[in-house]
Amino acid sequence: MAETKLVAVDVQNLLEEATKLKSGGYRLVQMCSTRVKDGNELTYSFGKGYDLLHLRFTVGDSTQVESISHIFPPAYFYENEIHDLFGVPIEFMTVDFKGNLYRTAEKTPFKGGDSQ
Amino acid sequence: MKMSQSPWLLHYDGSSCNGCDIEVLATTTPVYNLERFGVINTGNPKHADIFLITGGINSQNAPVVKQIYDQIPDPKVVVAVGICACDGGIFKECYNILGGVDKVIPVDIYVPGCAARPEAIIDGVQKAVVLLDKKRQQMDAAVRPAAGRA
Amino acid sequence: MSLFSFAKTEFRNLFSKPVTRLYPQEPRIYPERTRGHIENDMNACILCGLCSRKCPTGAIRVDRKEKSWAISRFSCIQCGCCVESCPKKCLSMKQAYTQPGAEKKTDVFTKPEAESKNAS
Amino acid sequence: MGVVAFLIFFPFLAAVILSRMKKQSRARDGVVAASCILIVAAVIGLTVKFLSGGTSHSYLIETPVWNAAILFGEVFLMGVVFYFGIRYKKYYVLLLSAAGTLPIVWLELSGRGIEGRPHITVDNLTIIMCLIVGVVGSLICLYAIGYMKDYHRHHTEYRDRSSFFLSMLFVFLGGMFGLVFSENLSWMFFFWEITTLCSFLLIGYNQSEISIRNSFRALWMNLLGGVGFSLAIVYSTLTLHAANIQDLVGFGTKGAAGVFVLVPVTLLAFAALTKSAQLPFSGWLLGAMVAPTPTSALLHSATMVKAGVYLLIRLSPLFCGNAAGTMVTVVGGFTFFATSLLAISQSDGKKVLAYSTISNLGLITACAGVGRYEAAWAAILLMIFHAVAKSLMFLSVGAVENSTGSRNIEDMHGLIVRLPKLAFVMIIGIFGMFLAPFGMLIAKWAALKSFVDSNSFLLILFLAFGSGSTMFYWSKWLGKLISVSHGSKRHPDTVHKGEWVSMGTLAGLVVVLCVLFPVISSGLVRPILMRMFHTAAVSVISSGDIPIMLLMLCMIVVLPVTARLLTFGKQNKPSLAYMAGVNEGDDRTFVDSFGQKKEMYLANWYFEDIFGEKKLLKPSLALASAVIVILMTVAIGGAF
Amino acid sequence: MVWQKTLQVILFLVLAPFAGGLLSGLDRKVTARFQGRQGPPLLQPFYDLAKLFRKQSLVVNKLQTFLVGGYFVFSVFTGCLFFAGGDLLLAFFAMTLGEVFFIMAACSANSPFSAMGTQRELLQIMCSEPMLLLAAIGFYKVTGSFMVDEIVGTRVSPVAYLPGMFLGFLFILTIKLRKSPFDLSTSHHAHQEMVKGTTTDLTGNVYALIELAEWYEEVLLMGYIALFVINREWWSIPLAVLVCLLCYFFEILVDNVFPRVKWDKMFRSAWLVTLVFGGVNLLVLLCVRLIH
Amino acid sequence: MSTRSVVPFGPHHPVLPEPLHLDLVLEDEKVVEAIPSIGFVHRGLEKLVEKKDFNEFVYVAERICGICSFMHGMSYCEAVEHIMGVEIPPRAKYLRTIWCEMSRIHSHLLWLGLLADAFGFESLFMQSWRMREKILDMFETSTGGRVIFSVNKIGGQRKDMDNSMIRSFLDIFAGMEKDLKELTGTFLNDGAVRSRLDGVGVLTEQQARDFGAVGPFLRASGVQYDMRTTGYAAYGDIDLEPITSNIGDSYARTVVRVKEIFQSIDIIRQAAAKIPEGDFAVPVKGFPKGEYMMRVEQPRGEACYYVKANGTKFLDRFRVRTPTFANIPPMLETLKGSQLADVPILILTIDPCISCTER
Ligand code: SF4
Ligand code: SF4
Ligand code: SF4
Ligand code: SF4
Ligand code: SF4
Ligand code: SF4
Ligand code: SF4
Ligand code: SF4
Repeated sequence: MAETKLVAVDVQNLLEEATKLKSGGYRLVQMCSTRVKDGNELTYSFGKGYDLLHLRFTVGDSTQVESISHIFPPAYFYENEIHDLFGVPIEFMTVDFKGNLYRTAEKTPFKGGDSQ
Repeated sequence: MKMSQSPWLLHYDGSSCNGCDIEVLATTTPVYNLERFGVINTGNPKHADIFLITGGINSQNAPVVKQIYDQIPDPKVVVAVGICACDGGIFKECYNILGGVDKVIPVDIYVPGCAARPEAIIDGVQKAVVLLDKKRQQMDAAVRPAAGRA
Repeated sequence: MSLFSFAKTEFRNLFSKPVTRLYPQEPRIYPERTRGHIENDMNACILCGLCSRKCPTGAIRVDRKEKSWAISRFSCIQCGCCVESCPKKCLSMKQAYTQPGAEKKTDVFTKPEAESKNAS
Repeated sequence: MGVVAFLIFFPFLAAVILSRMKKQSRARDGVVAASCILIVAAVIGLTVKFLSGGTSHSYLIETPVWNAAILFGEVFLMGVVFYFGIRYKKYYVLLLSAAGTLPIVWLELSGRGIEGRPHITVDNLTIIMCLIVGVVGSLICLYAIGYMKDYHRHHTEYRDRSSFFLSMLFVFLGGMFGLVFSENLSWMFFFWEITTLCSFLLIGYNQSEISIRNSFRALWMNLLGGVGFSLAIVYSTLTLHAANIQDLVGFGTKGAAGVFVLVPVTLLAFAALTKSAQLPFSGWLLGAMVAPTPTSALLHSATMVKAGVYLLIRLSPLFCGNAAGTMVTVVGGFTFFATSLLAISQSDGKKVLAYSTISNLGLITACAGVGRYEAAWAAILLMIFHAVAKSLMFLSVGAVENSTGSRNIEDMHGLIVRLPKLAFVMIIGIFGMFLAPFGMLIAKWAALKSFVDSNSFLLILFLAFGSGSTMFYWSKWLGKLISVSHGSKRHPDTVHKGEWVSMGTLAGLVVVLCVLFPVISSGLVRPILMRMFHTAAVSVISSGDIPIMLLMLCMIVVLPVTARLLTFGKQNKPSLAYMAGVNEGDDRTFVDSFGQKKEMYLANWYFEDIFGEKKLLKPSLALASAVIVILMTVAIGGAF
Repeated sequence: MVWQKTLQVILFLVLAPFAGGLLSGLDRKVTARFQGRQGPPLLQPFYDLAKLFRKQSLVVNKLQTFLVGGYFVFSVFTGCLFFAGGDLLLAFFAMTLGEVFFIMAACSANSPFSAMGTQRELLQIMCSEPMLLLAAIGFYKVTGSFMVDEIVGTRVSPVAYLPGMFLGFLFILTIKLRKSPFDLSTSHHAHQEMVKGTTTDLTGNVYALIELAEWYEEVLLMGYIALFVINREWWSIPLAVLVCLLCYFFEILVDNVFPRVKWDKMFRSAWLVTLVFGGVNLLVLLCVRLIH
Repeated sequence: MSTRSVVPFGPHHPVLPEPLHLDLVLEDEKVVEAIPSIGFVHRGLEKLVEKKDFNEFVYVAERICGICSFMHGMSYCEAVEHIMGVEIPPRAKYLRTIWCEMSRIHSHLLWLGLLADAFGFESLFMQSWRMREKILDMFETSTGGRVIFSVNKIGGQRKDMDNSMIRSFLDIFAGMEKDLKELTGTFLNDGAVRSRLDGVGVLTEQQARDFGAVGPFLRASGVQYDMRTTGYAAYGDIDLEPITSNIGDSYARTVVRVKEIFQSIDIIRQAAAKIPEGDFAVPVKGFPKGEYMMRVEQPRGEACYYVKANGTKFLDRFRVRTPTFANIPPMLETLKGSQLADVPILILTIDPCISCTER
């Protein structure tokens, strides 16, 4: 059976942790954001075999998050999504759609919904 | 020979869940075989008579739907297939759903069902086809008096 | 590797009857579980409104004052949720689907006065 | 005779006057225009006189003075080559030039030259050539007036030597007139070398590094041909005692002399192949593109390359069924096929034209090499039509380049909207190049028939496959021109009046020739061929087909209009092109993946991987060289 | 003589659309049955055409309509030339002219799919042209004439001497009829990467002209096939019709058992087939010189 | 001057079953660059958890996509069941397994058809979908729907299949197998079909891992990875060996999916043999609290369902990472340098499902 681990990290250490995982043979499984008060809780999930490892960190609304797309190439897709839907400012993505991956009627709907 | 004997179809997937989408495709396959009624799935708006659209409308696909609609020559009919296309369906409360197809273009026939059954799609197409003849007559009627005056 | 490998299937198709169901010339007979549309036995309905609250698309409207139960046919997704939640089991899923049309119609059922008295 | 002398001398005179004039003056324009008009008038006068007179004439039987002058001229030309060779440190050209000139000088000085035969001839073929050189050539010169003004406005990096340029154009014309009138091989050789040198100077006009490199390539290849030419003269003078084309042809290929005739014929054919830029000598013509457009137009249509095929047509009767003929047909046919493939991979308008010229000349060469009446007929007609249509194409490409700054076919996208008049002219030119019922196609048709009748298997294949590719590269060019992209801006039309006169006349000629071709055929082409091949006239295109073709010509214009009326719908409505649902309001832009407005761009296909120069050129050159070496050895070896 | 030819032309003009439409109808019906489905009525193509003529035309530009007119006129003209017993080569050139008009029409739309379609269309023409030419030459070598009315007067059916040419012709027939595996530039369904390729931006009656022209062309191609079979005996005519139908059926079968191959495959295979079947056949003819 | 074309491909394009847009840069027919754009189907259904109670949300979840509708509904239920600690009856687990595998067969047949359509083999498309109709008939008989089934609920299934029904299905599968062999034989062995698949869009094992491919797309590049082996539903009791190929091209992807069709039939047989009698649902009380990420193997590969619940009837967060979302970046890798004619095939070899990708 697959095992799941949840590791809390700091935004500053994110790249470092990601690099470690990469060299440890992990692949990117998913990245997601959950709206919390005045910020977002980000969960980046990595897999090795059938095992899962989540990196979890919480950022304030204006905290810049650095992209891990240079380490895990497909990450830019998730990051653009998190940027577009949750308004998390993510920097240095390999491909930056500049808020146009999802051209929604309401900008950053998840964030907007929460603050109203 | 009536327009209704040769309705060519264009299918576009708005924001459907694919359920209706694949049912539309299924109606063209051997078991339902829409081609019995002369229907060809053209894939090119400029050759289409029936605009068959599944799924609701969101802000990103609204201009696309409108543009494709404009590129279909008259007379044309629009068939909204599935509850999503009718009124937004189960997604109508989603932040990015503007509603059914009638939010951006006029809809002639609504086909209910989630997903719409192939039989229902066939019924819908057959009802739409009758409208084609009617619209053609209206067009002729609109031209004739104008020509008479000139 | 071969060419024309599909010809066998094709010739068999050519010389056998097409599988096409000749709907609508020949009506389709549906399996028993087919989810087509919702019917309400108004004699049994107590207009409690539970179905309306459970319906994921808000297709049902219950009006106690008018004694009416209305379903917007073009909003119903045939999920059967209402059928399961009705305390009186007066709702049922029928196999026939709602006919396509130019208008999004709503069917209104009103509680027959006389019968309801009889029933109670 | 007076007119002939005028045609040969006057251009040189004009050249001298022009070279003395200051650049870009009204007076200079006037001199050019007047000279052009005079030349055209003279040519037409000659034609009328000749046609009313009927038969051919030979002149200048005893000409010691002229011979001496020509000898002096040849040495002078050698001197000029030496000057440039030393100045640019390209010593190999000295060698080639000396190898070509010195044997002739020796022949004359040692008194071995043959006298008593005519030196100048006027017959139908000369008349045809005169018309081509005179009319098309003059139109090009006329065009050059306006063109060179714009050219130097765009290319300030080059020194304006346009007076020199214009005078060289006239020298070229004079050289060509001399060449076609010459009956004597030595005389012809002199004019032959003039064209070589002239093309060298014109190609090097810009004096940039690349133009100098290319001009020297043209020089050595043509000098190499010249060596062949002069060897042929020496051999035929010494062995056959003939210094005259007519006499050479008179020997025929049968009988005792036949074997020996093949030697000079093969050598002359070799010279002609270099001059006509056949593979493997195609390089110089491609390199000639660096020069201002009138040069290319002149080299490709009215002069230079036509000199080569002219010689081959003259020799045509000698090619029937021998190794020399095989060499010419195989090289020509192969050139036609290979370069039509190569043309597919090119996007530079002038380069496509260059490949197309080489390709068409290949066809003419092949026809001449067949050595039969029908084939020669096709060759002559091809030559006429090609000259007109190709010069039109060059001039219009040049005009487009001056207006838009690019001669790339890709940049001609939607020219029909941006520069409608030029685009229209260009479309006529392209139609003239490969479509029925225009001339080129009629001639190709005749060529095909003659190949079939002579059972030339290889040629049939080359033609069948080559015409498919020809269709490809022309049509995709047409497609570019005709794209109607809404909302693109109209370009200011900077074409000068003189340029319009040239292009308008040429465009008119393309269409008119299509109607006139039966007249040309029966009036000019057939009589000479009957004499050359000693056969009765047969009509190559059956007479029933001609009205049908004229019908097609009318239909091209008239019937689509009627068809248009037929389909005149009641509710035609303008709409945008289909762009997968994301046009951005017009049919040139779309919404891209980043949600931004993006310019759509439609490029033609070039198949670099299949037809690219990188892929095809080397093997083609190798193959053609091998064919030439082997068959020349066989042909010449047969005599020993 | 002139009257007879005029009659032939008129007959062609009137009957060809019916024959062409019926053939397409047959095609669709047989295709459907191959796929185990009911299929449209036999007359469906006529319904389609009538419908198209009654549709509104959305024109991308006026020039395009003119060019389509050119295509139509020259396609029909080619057929007229052929069925009036005219010169095969001239007919071939007229066809090319029509095709160029078609290509210009598609290009004039300035639309991505039309434009890409034309490049492939050109490639297709480049693939089929050599074989068409060789076939014409084959007829000439066998019967001594390029004229259709003289070719049909031959003693022995040309196919006896031109088996390779016939096979090669069948091969390019697939290209000419725009059938799978070679329906690269535009197919009868839009379900390809090119949408409808060359015909993407044509609508209504303008598009109808294209369809009609294709019917004429279909009949012309069948005429070519018949030419391989017909000789001076009367029975060769029903035989030719039978051969045409068989060939057409074969094309439908091929259409249904092949995927769409890529352009480079088409190019290579078409030229190879032309070279091998057409070339070798021609070489044998030239060497043996049976006739003449 | 440029000989490169820049053209839009989609969102409306006949070879695309669903809207997806690519900016294509082409050189002749060669794709130099392809930049994707999504969002044409984006609805925002994840946010509906804030408006629909978690029981009702099953109806939304099963409409994430109409092709693996069943698996979406089931996975959502399993995630919530996991948080709530609900153990569903064994019969329900087996029912889920059978329906899952039926979904996989119908999905793979659908894909085979679309693939055939992408390389222009209409008859093969028709034949594939004709076979698929048989599965849909079975679905309609057992669930009342052809594509949206509405048989999952938290705590088990809403409908049962009695044993005679299961047996009749087994008979149908037995009858289909021969036809399936014939059909898939054309995909795998026909020379002309092979010419469209062999060597097209090769994805190496390293690329597949780096770019995060999943499902048959990943397995065709030689990675043994199939979430079913983790034993959700009743898969723990079933024998199955992930099917892989190490060629990594479009042909390999076809082989993997074709084999999986037969594997699925085998799994259904195993499940039918083992299915126990008993209830098919348990009542569920209370509200979920906690978080869980459920991962299942859908026809297109691994899908993740993340549920975060706060103890009320509305969830905090529901998030789906569908296989197509993961497969788009590696798909773009295969597009570079491919031919225009291969673009539809390459898009299809990941078996894209845009609806669930964009939610
Ligand atoms: S329930 Fe309604 S809205 Fe939802 S998918 Fe079905 S039809 Fe569409
Ligand atoms: S109506 Fe239902 S099946 Fe159809 S698209 Fe909408 S959700 Fe899907
Ligand atoms: S039915 Fe249940 S959920 Fe709905 S209002 Fe009543 S108690 Fe609340
Ligand atoms: S079936 Fe579902 S959607 Fe329809 S009324 Fe009942 S609960 Fe509402
Ligand atoms: S739940 Fe049943 S009883 Fe109550 S209103 Fe609805 S139908 Fe009537
Ligand atoms: S090409 Fe189009 S019409 Fe033909 S089978 Fe495919 S989807 Fe159907
Ligand atoms: S990708 Fe999704 S929407 Fe597209 S066909 Fe597959 S399941 Fe349907
Ligand atoms: S996209 Fe994937 S998850 Fe969604 S329905 Fe399709 S197969 Fe299932």
